[in-house]
Amino acid sequence: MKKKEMIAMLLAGGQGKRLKGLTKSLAKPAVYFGGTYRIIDFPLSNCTNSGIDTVGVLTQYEPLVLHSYIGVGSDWDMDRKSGGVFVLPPHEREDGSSWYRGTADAISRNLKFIDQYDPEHLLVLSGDHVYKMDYNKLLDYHKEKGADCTISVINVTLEEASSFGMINTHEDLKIYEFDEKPKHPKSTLASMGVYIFKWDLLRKYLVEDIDKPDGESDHDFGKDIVPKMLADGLSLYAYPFEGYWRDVGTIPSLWEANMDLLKDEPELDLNDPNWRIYTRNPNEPAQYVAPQAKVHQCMVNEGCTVYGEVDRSVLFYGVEVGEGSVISESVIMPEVKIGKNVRIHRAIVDQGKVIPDGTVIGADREDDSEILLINGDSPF
Amino acid sequence: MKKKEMIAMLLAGGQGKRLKGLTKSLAKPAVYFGGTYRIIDFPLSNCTNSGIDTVGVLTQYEPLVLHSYIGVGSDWDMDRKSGGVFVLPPHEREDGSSWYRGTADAISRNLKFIDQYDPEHLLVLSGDHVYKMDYNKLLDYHKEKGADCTISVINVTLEEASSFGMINTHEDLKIYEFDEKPKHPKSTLASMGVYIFKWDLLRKYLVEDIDKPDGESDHDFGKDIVPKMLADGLSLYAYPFEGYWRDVGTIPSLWEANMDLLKDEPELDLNDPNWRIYTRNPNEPAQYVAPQAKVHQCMVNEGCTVYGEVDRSVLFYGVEVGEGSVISESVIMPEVKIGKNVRIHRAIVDQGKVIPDGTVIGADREDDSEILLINGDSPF
Amino acid sequence: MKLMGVINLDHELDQLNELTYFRAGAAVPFAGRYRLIDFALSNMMSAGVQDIALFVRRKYRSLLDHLGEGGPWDLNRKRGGLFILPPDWNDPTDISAGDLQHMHNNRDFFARSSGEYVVHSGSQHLSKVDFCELGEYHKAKGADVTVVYKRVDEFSPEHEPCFRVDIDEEGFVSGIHHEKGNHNLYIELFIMEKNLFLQQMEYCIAHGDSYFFRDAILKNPNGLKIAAYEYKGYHAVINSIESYYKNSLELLEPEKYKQLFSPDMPVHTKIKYEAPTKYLEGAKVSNSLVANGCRIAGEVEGSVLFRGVKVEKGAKVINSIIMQKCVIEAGAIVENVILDKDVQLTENRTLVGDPRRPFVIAKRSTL
Amino acid sequence: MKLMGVINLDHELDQLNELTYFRAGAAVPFAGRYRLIDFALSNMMSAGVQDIALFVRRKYRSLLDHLGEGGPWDLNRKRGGLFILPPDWNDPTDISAGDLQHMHNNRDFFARSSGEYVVHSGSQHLSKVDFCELGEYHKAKGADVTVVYKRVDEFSPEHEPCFRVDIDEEGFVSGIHHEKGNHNLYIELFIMEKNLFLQQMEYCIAHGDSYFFRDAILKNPNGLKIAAYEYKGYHAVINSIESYYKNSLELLEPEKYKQLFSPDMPVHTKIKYEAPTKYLEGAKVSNSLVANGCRIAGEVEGSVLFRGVKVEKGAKVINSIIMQKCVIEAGAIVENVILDKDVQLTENRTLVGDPRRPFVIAKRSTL
Repeated sequence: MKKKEMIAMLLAGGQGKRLKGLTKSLAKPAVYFGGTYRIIDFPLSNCTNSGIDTVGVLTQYEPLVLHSYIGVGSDWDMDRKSGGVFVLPPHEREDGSSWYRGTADAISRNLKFIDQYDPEHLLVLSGDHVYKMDYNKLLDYHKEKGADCTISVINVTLEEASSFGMINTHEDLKIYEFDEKPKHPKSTLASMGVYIFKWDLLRKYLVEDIDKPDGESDHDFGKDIVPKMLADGLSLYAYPFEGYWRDVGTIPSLWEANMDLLKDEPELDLNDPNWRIYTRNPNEPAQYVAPQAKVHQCMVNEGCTVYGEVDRSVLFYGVEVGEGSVISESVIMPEVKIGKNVRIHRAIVDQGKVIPDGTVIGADREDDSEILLINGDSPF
Repeated sequence: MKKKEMIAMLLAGGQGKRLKGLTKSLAKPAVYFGGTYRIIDFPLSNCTNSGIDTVGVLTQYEPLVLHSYIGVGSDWDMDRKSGGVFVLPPHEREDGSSWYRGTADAISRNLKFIDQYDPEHLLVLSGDHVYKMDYNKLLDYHKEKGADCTISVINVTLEEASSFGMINTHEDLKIYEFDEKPKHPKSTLASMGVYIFKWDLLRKYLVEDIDKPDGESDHDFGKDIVPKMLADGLSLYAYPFEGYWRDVGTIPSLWEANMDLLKDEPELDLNDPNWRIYTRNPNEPAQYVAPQAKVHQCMVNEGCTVYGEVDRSVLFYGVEVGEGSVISESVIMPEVKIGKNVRIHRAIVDQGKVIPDGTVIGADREDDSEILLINGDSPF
Repeated sequence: MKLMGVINLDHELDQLNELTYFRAGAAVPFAGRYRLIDFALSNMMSAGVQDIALFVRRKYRSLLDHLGEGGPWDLNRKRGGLFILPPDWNDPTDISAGDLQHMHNNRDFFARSSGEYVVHSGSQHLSKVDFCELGEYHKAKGADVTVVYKRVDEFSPEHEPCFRVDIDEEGFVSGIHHEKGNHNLYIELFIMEKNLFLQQMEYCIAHGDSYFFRDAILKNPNGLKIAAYEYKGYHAVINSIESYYKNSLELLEPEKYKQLFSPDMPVHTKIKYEAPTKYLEGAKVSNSLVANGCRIAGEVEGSVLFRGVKVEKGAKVINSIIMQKCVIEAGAIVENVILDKDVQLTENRTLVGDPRRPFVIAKRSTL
Repeated sequence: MKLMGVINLDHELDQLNELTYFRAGAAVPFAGRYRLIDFALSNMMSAGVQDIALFVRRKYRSLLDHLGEGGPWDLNRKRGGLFILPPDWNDPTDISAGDLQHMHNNRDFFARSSGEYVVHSGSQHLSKVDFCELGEYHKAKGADVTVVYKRVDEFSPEHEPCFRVDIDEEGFVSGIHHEKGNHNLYIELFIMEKNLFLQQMEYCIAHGDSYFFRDAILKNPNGLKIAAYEYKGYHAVINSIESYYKNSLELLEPEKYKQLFSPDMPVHTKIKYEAPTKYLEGAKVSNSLVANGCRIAGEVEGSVLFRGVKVEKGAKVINSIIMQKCVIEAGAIVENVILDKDVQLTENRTLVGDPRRPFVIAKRSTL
């Protein structure tokens, strides 16, 4: 196997409990976004657009959807001769050990996989954020700084800071402290969950960490590995990322990130020919908009047929909107069939739901600040 | 997903302890055979040649090699739009349960996978035999008999019978008993580990079996599911297979099956254009046979360079045989480099070994009945 | 019943004016995201046909690019699959001509295929014929050849060049001709046993013939038993700009759209990765088919927009067909127009064609 | 440094007699399992070239079949990859000629590629030039164009038609010509910046030229700074049956074989699924290259056997090149012979050519 400068490991294990019903039988990275994508399309497309052709996808919980979704990676152009994309669930080892215990453990348990490629640097990604990023620029920065580890960071407000892993740095962006969800944040630089490590160095820390009993280590990058590196005086740098980046791990944030796309010039441009977001194509015919239909400020995918009115909403493929129905500020997932004279306002309707004629969802509320989730548990 | 008449589940979990050193870090189905193949190439090629385009490969132990070997299945022409080949290691479920406990458990734990295709029949295969078989003929027989389950059987001698699962049938081949490794065999029909079940029926038995505590069931087809079906009076038939079939689960049997290929007209024809055995191509240049070399009754793969003498042996790709060396009745795995004036007789040399000049392996023995295994643990 | 397929473009004329200057008719974009050939290929895919020969002669470069190894139709196979077959030049021993030349040059293809029956199709007749059903009918009839026809109640101009079929009481063909009054249109689709096909092919070549359908089936020198299979589903003939325009816009009738795109026989095409279409503030779209990647801020009515079309603020697109990546700039108006790929209509320009003779603008023009 | 590639077969003559009756020279089988084009493609693959245009004009059907979408060379990509480009017929606005026509018709290809430098190659010169190193050299020299040459000590007849390069003290080219005494052979490989390439192309077209290399580089009307890069590795020119035969058999020298198949620059080709070769009782093989799928019961000496060749008992193959699926029946003898694919030599036949004028048998013959 040829030596690679950098390969990526994508942490796609999370069940995303905060996304409630949407992740019942989906890993969080398989959740839909933006009319046609799944969240994991973003880091995968970023990899392929950055020229990274080897990605290990670490998955744990119900990997079937993710596994058959990614397949051999041909949609992301990763069905390469050397390299490719590999779904790596935990597997039985001679010592009989079991599940991934934490983010770092997931990597440690796949040392053999990584060693095959003998990379100089390891890119660690999390599979649950929506953003476009050139990881090559991050690598250039990492090499320029001569860093042992570089963490990509984004500016957040002080209020938001307490829900992120915060990075405290000197003026030259050298990191002196990693502050997990601080009550009193000292900076506004939040970790994006995107790391580059010198692989030989990280390898040593992982091997050391893996044997620690669970009480002593959470086997986690943010809680264990990075703090230990800082304590040992290694050279860690923050890389300030500019651009759109969202954690879409809750229903409101998922909704909001979808709404962001409806602006005339959204921050996240999904149609840049130089930075395509690849996804599995549902192969639906062109969308049909009927004579009496009205569609404003929407994103509508192929395979939709619209007879009613749709306003400030995102329709995934195969959605039907019947005559007289009015959909507003909503996200309608794939293959949802909406009958006639339905009214839906500020809701996310999960894949495949059938909404009977005349149903009213969230449209007559006085306070419409809550985003409703309509899924298999909903009473129709 | 379109309904399929039949899909296959391939049990590729075994560590193959009887193959000693060859399976140190390989699942048994990944063991090499026949100069270029791995054992799993046979059931996979049988599937593709029988028009079965959906195969789940159930793997447990060190799946990495198998996983990256199979990839998306394009070498077996299984990178299809609907269907394909899927490596299915055990994964975490909401109830936190862990490894596959037996052959039946491995299937039970992938009900969702199978249900996606809603098959009428399920073909269950084991990944450790070498044979060419048209599973369609088996299916035709199964349907003709109106069987609930059909088990493919092969005639063995009475002496061999005690090491197989033996099938006792009435004259019309209806099975009345499954006899696991009997001391006093009543028939000579051995199960080949190839089953077709009516899926809706098998599904019920699996669901019932999965909840039994481990003391009550081994969650195994031969020990639990099939006997229970027989006890319930279901209609099970034996399908008599004619042709070459070998369990290559021990060093002597692996060696012998390789030697079988060296006959002028071997029972197992690997060059039938209507029944290709597909495998991953190592992409080596044509083999080079030097002026002073001698090659008799051998199978030699591309990428080999032969300066010495090779007799009744199988050389995998990339093997070098130095000047003055004599190899006889041996199996030389990929990329083995044999120096000058080496003598090897009746041995299997594992992948990548380097044999120094002048080494003598098994050539001066008085009793050469034992097949030697030369692997990483060997003293050179 | 194992089928193999032939899609024969050899004799198809490039009659779509500007749209076929640079490409074969089979490569003309249709219905927002397809090319005409996708329909014949997808029908074959639905019937499980695994070996398909595509006979091409001229202007097939865009077909090569579109089809590749046939992955989108699941035809990129180790054995068999899609074979794009231009003529095999320079064979001094070849005395065949016309489409028989293709057949002759590719006897190997027929011999190697495990298909027992040959389904032979063109690309100009769009249909959703179920080839498995057709094969069963052919077998049940005990016919040598079965040709497929569509009974049309009302004639359109594009039906004129079509062959008509006379059918006897037992459902066999008693004549094939161009008599205009006959309502049974031959839709350029037949099936026959492979061995008989090869035998007839050799016969035709030996007799100096050049077109298989005309010389072996229509003239029927060997007295073949020809059955007629009536097809009742979606049908369109695309053999002129007018028929292209008309049939494109007829897809705006939900009935026709559903017939052509019934989910049990999906139509596959080359995959692109466009984002869903954006409807901006001010967009007014009605009675239209829209592919992905468009950005609409103006008005669109009674039209078909292909991938990546931009309709800027105040622009109007009426009863028009706008192909990939066209830009209709602010204030521009098009009506009864077909714009080929990459056409840019600059600000405030107006283009109005006649609904019966739509205006066609060649690709990559800026107006 | 991002490279894009052009493999230009436009001006390559089909000089291999029977071997090129039906195929372009680039599609001729070589070294037991490859075709000549594999070497140029694999070199590009080793250098990470992701966009490659293949300009073809005649007899490219077997190339289409062999190359497909370029999977074996990892060129079946979503963006870029391998483009097989026959001339774009019927463009009325096209005034270009010769290979400039290809370049002109495919300006889009050049524009879209993210490559900054163009590596331009043919298929007749086999080499293992490291294009990354070549690119670095080109940059370091500050040249407009860098041409690659091989210094040959001893001339062979196949060197005669090659261009020669005069080089000044600083390593720049002072002349390109056909003077026979010059030992610096131009191996039909050059590199230049994409933008300069396009600019020179436009210049040539505007001046009515037809061959880029001749008109832009050899004649050098614009005074380009042309550097010369000396290549020292494996080199062969295949431009005649004699050179094909000679260079094939020279691969039996282990030194040459190792040079051509060095593992750090592997040669890729279309994958077949043949079993390993069987040596039966009585087989006597020496000093030969043998591909997979063969079955040898007779004698083979100083020869190259392609895939699936059968040499029956008592048959002898001496100093010959036997292509795919040939059968040498019992007792037959061939010496100094090239058999194209699928030739069957019946029992006890003898064919002996002259080592300097080997006998060539066209494919699918039975003798």
